[in-house]
Amino acid sequence: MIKKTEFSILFGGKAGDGIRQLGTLWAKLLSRQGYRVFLYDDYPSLIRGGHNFTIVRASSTPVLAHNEVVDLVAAFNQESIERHAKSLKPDGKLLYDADLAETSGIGVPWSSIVGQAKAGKIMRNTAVLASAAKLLAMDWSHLEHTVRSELPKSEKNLEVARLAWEATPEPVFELAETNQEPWPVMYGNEAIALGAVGAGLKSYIAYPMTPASSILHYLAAYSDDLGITVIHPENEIAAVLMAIGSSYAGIPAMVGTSGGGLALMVEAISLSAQSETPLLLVECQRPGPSTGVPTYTMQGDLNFVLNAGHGEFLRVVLAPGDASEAFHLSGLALYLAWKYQIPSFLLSDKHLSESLFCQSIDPGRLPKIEYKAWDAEGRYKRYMVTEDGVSPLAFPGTAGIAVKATSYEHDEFGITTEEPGMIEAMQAKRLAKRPSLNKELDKPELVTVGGNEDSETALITWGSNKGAVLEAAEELSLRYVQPLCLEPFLESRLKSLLSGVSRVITVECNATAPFTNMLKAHGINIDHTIVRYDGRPFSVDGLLAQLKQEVPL
Amino acid sequence: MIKKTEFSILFGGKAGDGIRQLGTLWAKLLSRQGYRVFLYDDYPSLIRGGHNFTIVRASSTPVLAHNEVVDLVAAFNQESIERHAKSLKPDGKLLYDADLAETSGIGVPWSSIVGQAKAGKIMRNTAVLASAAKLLAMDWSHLEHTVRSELPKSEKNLEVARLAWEATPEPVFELAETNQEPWPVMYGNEAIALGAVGAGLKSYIAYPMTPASSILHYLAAYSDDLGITVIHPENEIAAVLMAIGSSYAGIPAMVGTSGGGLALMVEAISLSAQSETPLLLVECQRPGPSTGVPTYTMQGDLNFVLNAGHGEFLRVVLAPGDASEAFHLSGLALYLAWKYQIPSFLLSDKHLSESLFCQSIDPGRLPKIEYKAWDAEGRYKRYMVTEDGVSPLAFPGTAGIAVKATSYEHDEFGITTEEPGMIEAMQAKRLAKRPSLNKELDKPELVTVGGNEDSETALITWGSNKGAVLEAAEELSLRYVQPLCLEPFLESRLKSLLSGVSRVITVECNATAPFTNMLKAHGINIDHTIVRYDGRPFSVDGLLAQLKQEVPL
Amino acid sequence: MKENIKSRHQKHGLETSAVNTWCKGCGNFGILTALKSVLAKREDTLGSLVLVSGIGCHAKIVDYVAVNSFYSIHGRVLPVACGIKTANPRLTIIGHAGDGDAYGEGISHLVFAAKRNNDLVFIVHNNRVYGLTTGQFTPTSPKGFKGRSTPKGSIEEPFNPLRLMLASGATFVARGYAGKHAHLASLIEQAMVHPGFAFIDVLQPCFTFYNTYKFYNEKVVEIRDEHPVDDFDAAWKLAGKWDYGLEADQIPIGIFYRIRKDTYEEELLPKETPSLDVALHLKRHHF
Amino acid sequence: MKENIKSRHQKHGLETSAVNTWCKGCGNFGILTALKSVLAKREDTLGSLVLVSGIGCHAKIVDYVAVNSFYSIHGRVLPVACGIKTANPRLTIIGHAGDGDAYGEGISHLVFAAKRNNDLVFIVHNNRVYGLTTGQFTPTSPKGFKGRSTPKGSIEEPFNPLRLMLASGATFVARGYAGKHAHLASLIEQAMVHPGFAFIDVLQPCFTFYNTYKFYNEKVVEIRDEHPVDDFDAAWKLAGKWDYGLEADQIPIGIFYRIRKDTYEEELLPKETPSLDVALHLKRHHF
Ligand SMILES: Cc1ncc(C[n+]2csc(CCOP(=O)(O)OP(=O)(O)O)c2C)c(N)n1
Ligand SMILES: Cc1ncc(C[n+]2csc(CCOP(=O)(O)OP(=O)(O)O)c2C)c(N)n1
Ligand code: SF4
Ligand code: SF4
Ligand SMILES: [Mg+2]
Ligand SMILES: [Mg+2]
Repeated sequence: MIKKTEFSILFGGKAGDGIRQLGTLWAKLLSRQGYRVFLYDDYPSLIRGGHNFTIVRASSTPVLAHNEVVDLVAAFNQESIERHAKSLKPDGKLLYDADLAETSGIGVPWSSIVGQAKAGKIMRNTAVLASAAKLLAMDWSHLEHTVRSELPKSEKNLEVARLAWEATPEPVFELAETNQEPWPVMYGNEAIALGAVGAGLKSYIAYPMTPASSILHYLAAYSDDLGITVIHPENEIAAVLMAIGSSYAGIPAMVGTSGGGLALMVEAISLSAQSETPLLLVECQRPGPSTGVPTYTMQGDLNFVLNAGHGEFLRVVLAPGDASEAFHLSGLALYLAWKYQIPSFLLSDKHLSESLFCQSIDPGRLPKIEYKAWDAEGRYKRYMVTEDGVSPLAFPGTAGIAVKATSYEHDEFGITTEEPGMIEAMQAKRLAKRPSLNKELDKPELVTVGGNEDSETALITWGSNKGAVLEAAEELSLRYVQPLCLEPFLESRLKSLLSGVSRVITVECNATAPFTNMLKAHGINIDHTIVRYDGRPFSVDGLLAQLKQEVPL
Repeated sequence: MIKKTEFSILFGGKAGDGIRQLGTLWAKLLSRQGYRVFLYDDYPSLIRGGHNFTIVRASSTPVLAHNEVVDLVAAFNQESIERHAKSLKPDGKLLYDADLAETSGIGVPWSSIVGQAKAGKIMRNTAVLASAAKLLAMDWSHLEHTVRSELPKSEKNLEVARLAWEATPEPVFELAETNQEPWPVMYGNEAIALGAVGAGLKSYIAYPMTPASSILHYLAAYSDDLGITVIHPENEIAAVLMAIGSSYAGIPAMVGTSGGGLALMVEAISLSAQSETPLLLVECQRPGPSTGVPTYTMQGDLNFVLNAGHGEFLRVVLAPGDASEAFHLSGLALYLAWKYQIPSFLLSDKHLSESLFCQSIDPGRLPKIEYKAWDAEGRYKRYMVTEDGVSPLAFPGTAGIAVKATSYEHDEFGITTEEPGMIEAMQAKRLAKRPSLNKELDKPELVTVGGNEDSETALITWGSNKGAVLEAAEELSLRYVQPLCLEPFLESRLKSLLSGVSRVITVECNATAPFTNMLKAHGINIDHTIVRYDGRPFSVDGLLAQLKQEVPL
Repeated sequence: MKENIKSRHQKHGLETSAVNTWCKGCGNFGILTALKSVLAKREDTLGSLVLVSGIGCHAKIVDYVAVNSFYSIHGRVLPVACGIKTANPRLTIIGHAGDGDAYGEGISHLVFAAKRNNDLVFIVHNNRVYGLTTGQFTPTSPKGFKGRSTPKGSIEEPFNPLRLMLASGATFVARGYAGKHAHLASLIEQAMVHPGFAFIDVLQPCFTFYNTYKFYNEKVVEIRDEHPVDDFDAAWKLAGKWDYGLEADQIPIGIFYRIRKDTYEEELLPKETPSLDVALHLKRHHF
Repeated sequence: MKENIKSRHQKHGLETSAVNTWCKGCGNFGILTALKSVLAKREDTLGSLVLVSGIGCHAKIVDYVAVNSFYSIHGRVLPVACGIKTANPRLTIIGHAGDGDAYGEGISHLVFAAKRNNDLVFIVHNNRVYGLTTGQFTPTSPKGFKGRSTPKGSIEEPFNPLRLMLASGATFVARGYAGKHAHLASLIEQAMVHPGFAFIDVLQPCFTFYNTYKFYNEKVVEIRDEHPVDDFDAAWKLAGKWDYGLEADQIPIGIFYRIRKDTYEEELLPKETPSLDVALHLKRHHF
């Protein structure tokens, strides 16, 4: 048996085979044994057929990215064999459905097994899970526990698992024990949803759009548990304006979408700014322009999100790189929206939103919504001019006052103005929030650092590239820097984190490197830029190869 | 009599009094005598009542901006006297309706005159025009000619004019003769409309929005003459998508709106980019965020326009500073949209769009739409990969081929792709247009220069500030630089135009100086920045005062 | 800066400091009068009333009434209103929209507010013209309307908003006339007590760009008590009496249709007390 | 890169290289079959045919037919189609939209295309679910529909798109069924010759997320020849036979309504030869 403390598996099949669910089960199976896991899911934009694959990497140490070369390929069909057998390590194994293909490797007749058990075709998943578990010398009890806890019809599933277990040859690999406490597993979008809820979110309003839809599905599924109102309205314009209405009424709301949906919300972003109504917008990027490649990944919307909305106003743009960051930044983004009464963005992408992470997460560290509340003294002025630009909030339903919000330029009461002095004063008031906002965000925890902090070469990146780039930095003993807040831009903090660095390499998952240009615009010298824009995310091994080829290290 | 070669008049009254039309008449009256004129119109967002005023500055030399201090105030009511009498030059005069107010100055009983002539109340305009003309010692024949050619019911109007003429005291001022050929007068939006038409525009599709609506009204009024289809559809989203449909069918289309309307078009901008459908968008800025101050001016949408749309793609953003530039750049923007099959923007604002200019304009110099046409050889590939990134165009209706446009990432034929290699190739193809586009725009005529070209201090500005800033530069003997193309950014050209400059002052009509930040991001050092964000444009005298106060010159 | 919204406990409790900038003779004055007369009777509960408006002449109404309001953006009265209402169902919401607003830019939201039966009052100031942008045709302008975007006359037939509402599932469909405040006030009152989406199309002459007073004064008739307001077919038929064209036999005003159906907010069921503890949720579902 | 749209002059003239990625059993196949059978008869004029689609499973149809097409964005089939048609009225346009597309995101354009009577064919692949985004409820899903955004069942009643179209002024209103290609093909043919906006709601089972074959097979009945297609009231009544709920007595398919009215493109009157000379225009109006 080949001993492993790290193990990558690739499940390949058709849409409809349940590849992602299988990967999730596998990830849970391993994480429950104290393994740290990461799941990458690759699927085209169709419902049945085509070709899907899911890579689950498990390790006794934390992992936040996948490798393209794996230890085990579990192939549901001939196409998967053809596509992925070549991605095996030298000691890797190919596991396949012996009823549907013939090749060298380990064939198990999953289709017949399912037939024999009179189980639904989808239960091939369970058979594959069992075969893979057996090959890894896992205890049956682990498998049984996971099947029972995660699957409906668990008796039938266990029957299938047992048959597959028996039909699978003896173990080839052996996973070392970890003796570690399990960490929770969650998809990026689940982390986004939960972080916001933990910070005080009460309403989620969204129109479906890949890769943001799973926030909607997740919150709809748990709306009662979590005390969230979930609304799927006629379109994105309605969604964002309902959210603004909700915030005005004092109920914190969030919207989530991808680039094309956010495009429809742009007018409302500007309304949120002028009316000073808190608003949290989640944008999960995918390759554009336009419809682009809906189920793949790209970081092509940075400049769009930084500048969406007519007129001049403050905003916050936070960009997490893994589930733990997504959880905390989602909460922080909501918190900032309310504290400063501004639009706030959480920028994700398919790779972060639809990958599964296994990280230790402490909800106790989440910020909780707070705002400057009206002191109920005197007349209420919704837009009272204050030193820090933040006006006290009150909500409709309060007796004796009129809370007047507006999209027009206005006086302190919210009555329309066209007077030059008032126009200037109100614009200045809103922009006066900048110093405190900047200060609030200039914190060490808003830049993730790692790798070799003494290295004179730094890898800088943002968002979902984190996993691959951080690991590459560790591997190559380079300094790793990743700002979590992209607006306001943390210029001085970044510069000081780069002190002593003589060579800067940026990594972005897009074609024109907008983040790199932002660094340059702030006077940070960039020596090399690695980009990828074929719709696929960086993997650790892929990035290392690219670095080797493109950068003289 | 006070002799003048330059003369500013301010007409003040209520909305509904026809102040702007009066200003336009006055401007025509003077321009026909070889004077160069500039008209600034200040009005609130209401239909009747409130307070409007229009300043018309006329000079024997070209003028592109107004002064706030004027030679003559013509007041329709008491409020106008109170507001504007203080803006008179020491030798200035106040002319007012003696029936409605009493003050020192020249009162003429316009209301009674109109009553006496049994004319509509709106004809007070004509009376005021006549009084002002008489005070300037104009020939009656000039007045008569303009009344006859410009006004309906000209006999009645002439009767009113004659009565007012007689009731007005003897001339106070005398305008020198110019012996110059008249130049055409036109509003900024008219110039935008005509420039596009001259370059080959065939269709204008827009939803009304101040200050862009006058493009719609103008083109609708002259649609038959100019051979333009004008459509006012259900909303901005429909407008821009109809325009894209039109361009796809081979009929060049333009849309026009303000920031809030453009916000609704953002998704379609990205569609134009992905589908490579030529599209010209005119954005006339007004103070934001959101509804803001609809009838006033601001340059607050620069970053929005530069970055509107999800995904990464090329665009052109041209920003004219006067009617002549608007005319030519509108044509150029349309030309570039078609030559490169990209979205192209003309960025205006209320001050440019709704001010009247008098400039020499040569339609012969307009570019005319051209595009790389399909050579009808072999199969048609809508997205053929070419060296310069531009694929040959063909239109539906061509026998034997299928022109397949799409919002998805696609292969050369326009069939959806999810293959990594193709995704990368197509994104690269679209971005491959950049070098030729950059080269095409790197032309001397795309940066307006002026003032004292040897000065070591430069004033840099953009858009509608041109008139005031250029004149200030001349006045102060400073160098004047104004890029007409903001995307692509003309970095090296601007740098070379600034060589020998030791001090750079930027001027912007907004709060956060995005243009200045753009210059800085490209490594241009800025010493002082003048901003104005009370909704009012820069005037020459106002700017000079502000410069004096804020910049140690 | 001067303090310029009077709190409601003062005399003239509904006045604000805003200067009214509607044209003399504008039909909006009639709507404002009707609204104020309704609100004046409810002084005690005004704290839980919210007006929501779009952008246009009509929308200025929120500046003229000293109660909670959200002066939103063109065409978006309804989603803002729905957001407020679902967030706090104890609030009473009255939306004010223009015809450009409600029937042009915002038509999608109108169809869906009716479909969902959101518990709101929605008053369309239907002057059949874009007032604030100086006179273009709207979805309810008659064919041939010469506006600034259609100088040769519009080439589109208007649609009938009442029929559109009936086809969309509205549970309260009414028409008022700005020239009849008392009648309009009574419609508004009935709309406010209607549980669900209460739609009132108000014929509002635009004195400046489309002066329809004479036409309406001649043609408008109040719907008689005999009209069975819960009969869909009768409502449909009555709504067809006038098609928003230049000609009319009679223009009925009053309540065309009213039925009781669960509101969206009622259906959005009260939540059980949430666990809300994210830590617990994590433990339950993510290990 | 391989050349992968066959030109139409080859055998299998309508095929493209695109791999069909609809689920086995998807109702879209029926619509594709019907469409192709209609196009096959018009090979000579295919150069002037344009298909326009939105985004969703339905929209993939344009990848599967080797004719001009604009694969647009979600909800925007109609404005793109209107833009093409007004630009070049000699083209024949068929729009393909999903129900999410046409009745949700794009409802505003649908109402206005009907109102304006734009000369287009518009086919809604109405599977009463968002297919491509994996199964959420749509405006025509029955109340109680358990989709991924409504796991406890949707709380909204569907609207009836046929009635909405009738109320919007549509001049051709039909319903087809993906399970009856020949009938559907005949509807498409009649829609193509109809001058004006020709709307066809096609009942399209979604095999994966909302398998309605059995229900439709039992309930669908062809409208009889006696039905007076030019009678608005009769059409309205017939359209009310089924309200898109879970129950149905009968579901009529066929042409509900058809009348001749000037199309938008006809009204947009042919232009006189323009002067077009901007210099001349300047001289005339700007001095
Ligand atoms: C998105 C957007 N588009 C256009 C406008 C410009 N606009 C302001 S008011 C208005 C029309 C208002 O017409 P209507 O809703 O009928 O109101 P009325 O002025 O007639 O009361 C328009 C088009 C805008 N503010 N926002
Ligand atoms: C603006 C925008 N919002 C959301 C989406 C995501 N999206 C793609 S297809 C689709 C639903 C499609 O449903 P339907 O129109 O019924 O088509 P079907 O897949 O059922 O054929 C949605 C919401 C999108 N592409 N664009
Ligand atoms: S333009 Fe018409 S709607 Fe607007 S205020 Fe004047 S009269 Fe009223
Ligand atoms: S999901 Fe439904 S609509 Fe989409 S292809 Fe599959 S069966 Fe057809
Ligand atoms: Mg109106
Ligand atoms: Mg559907």
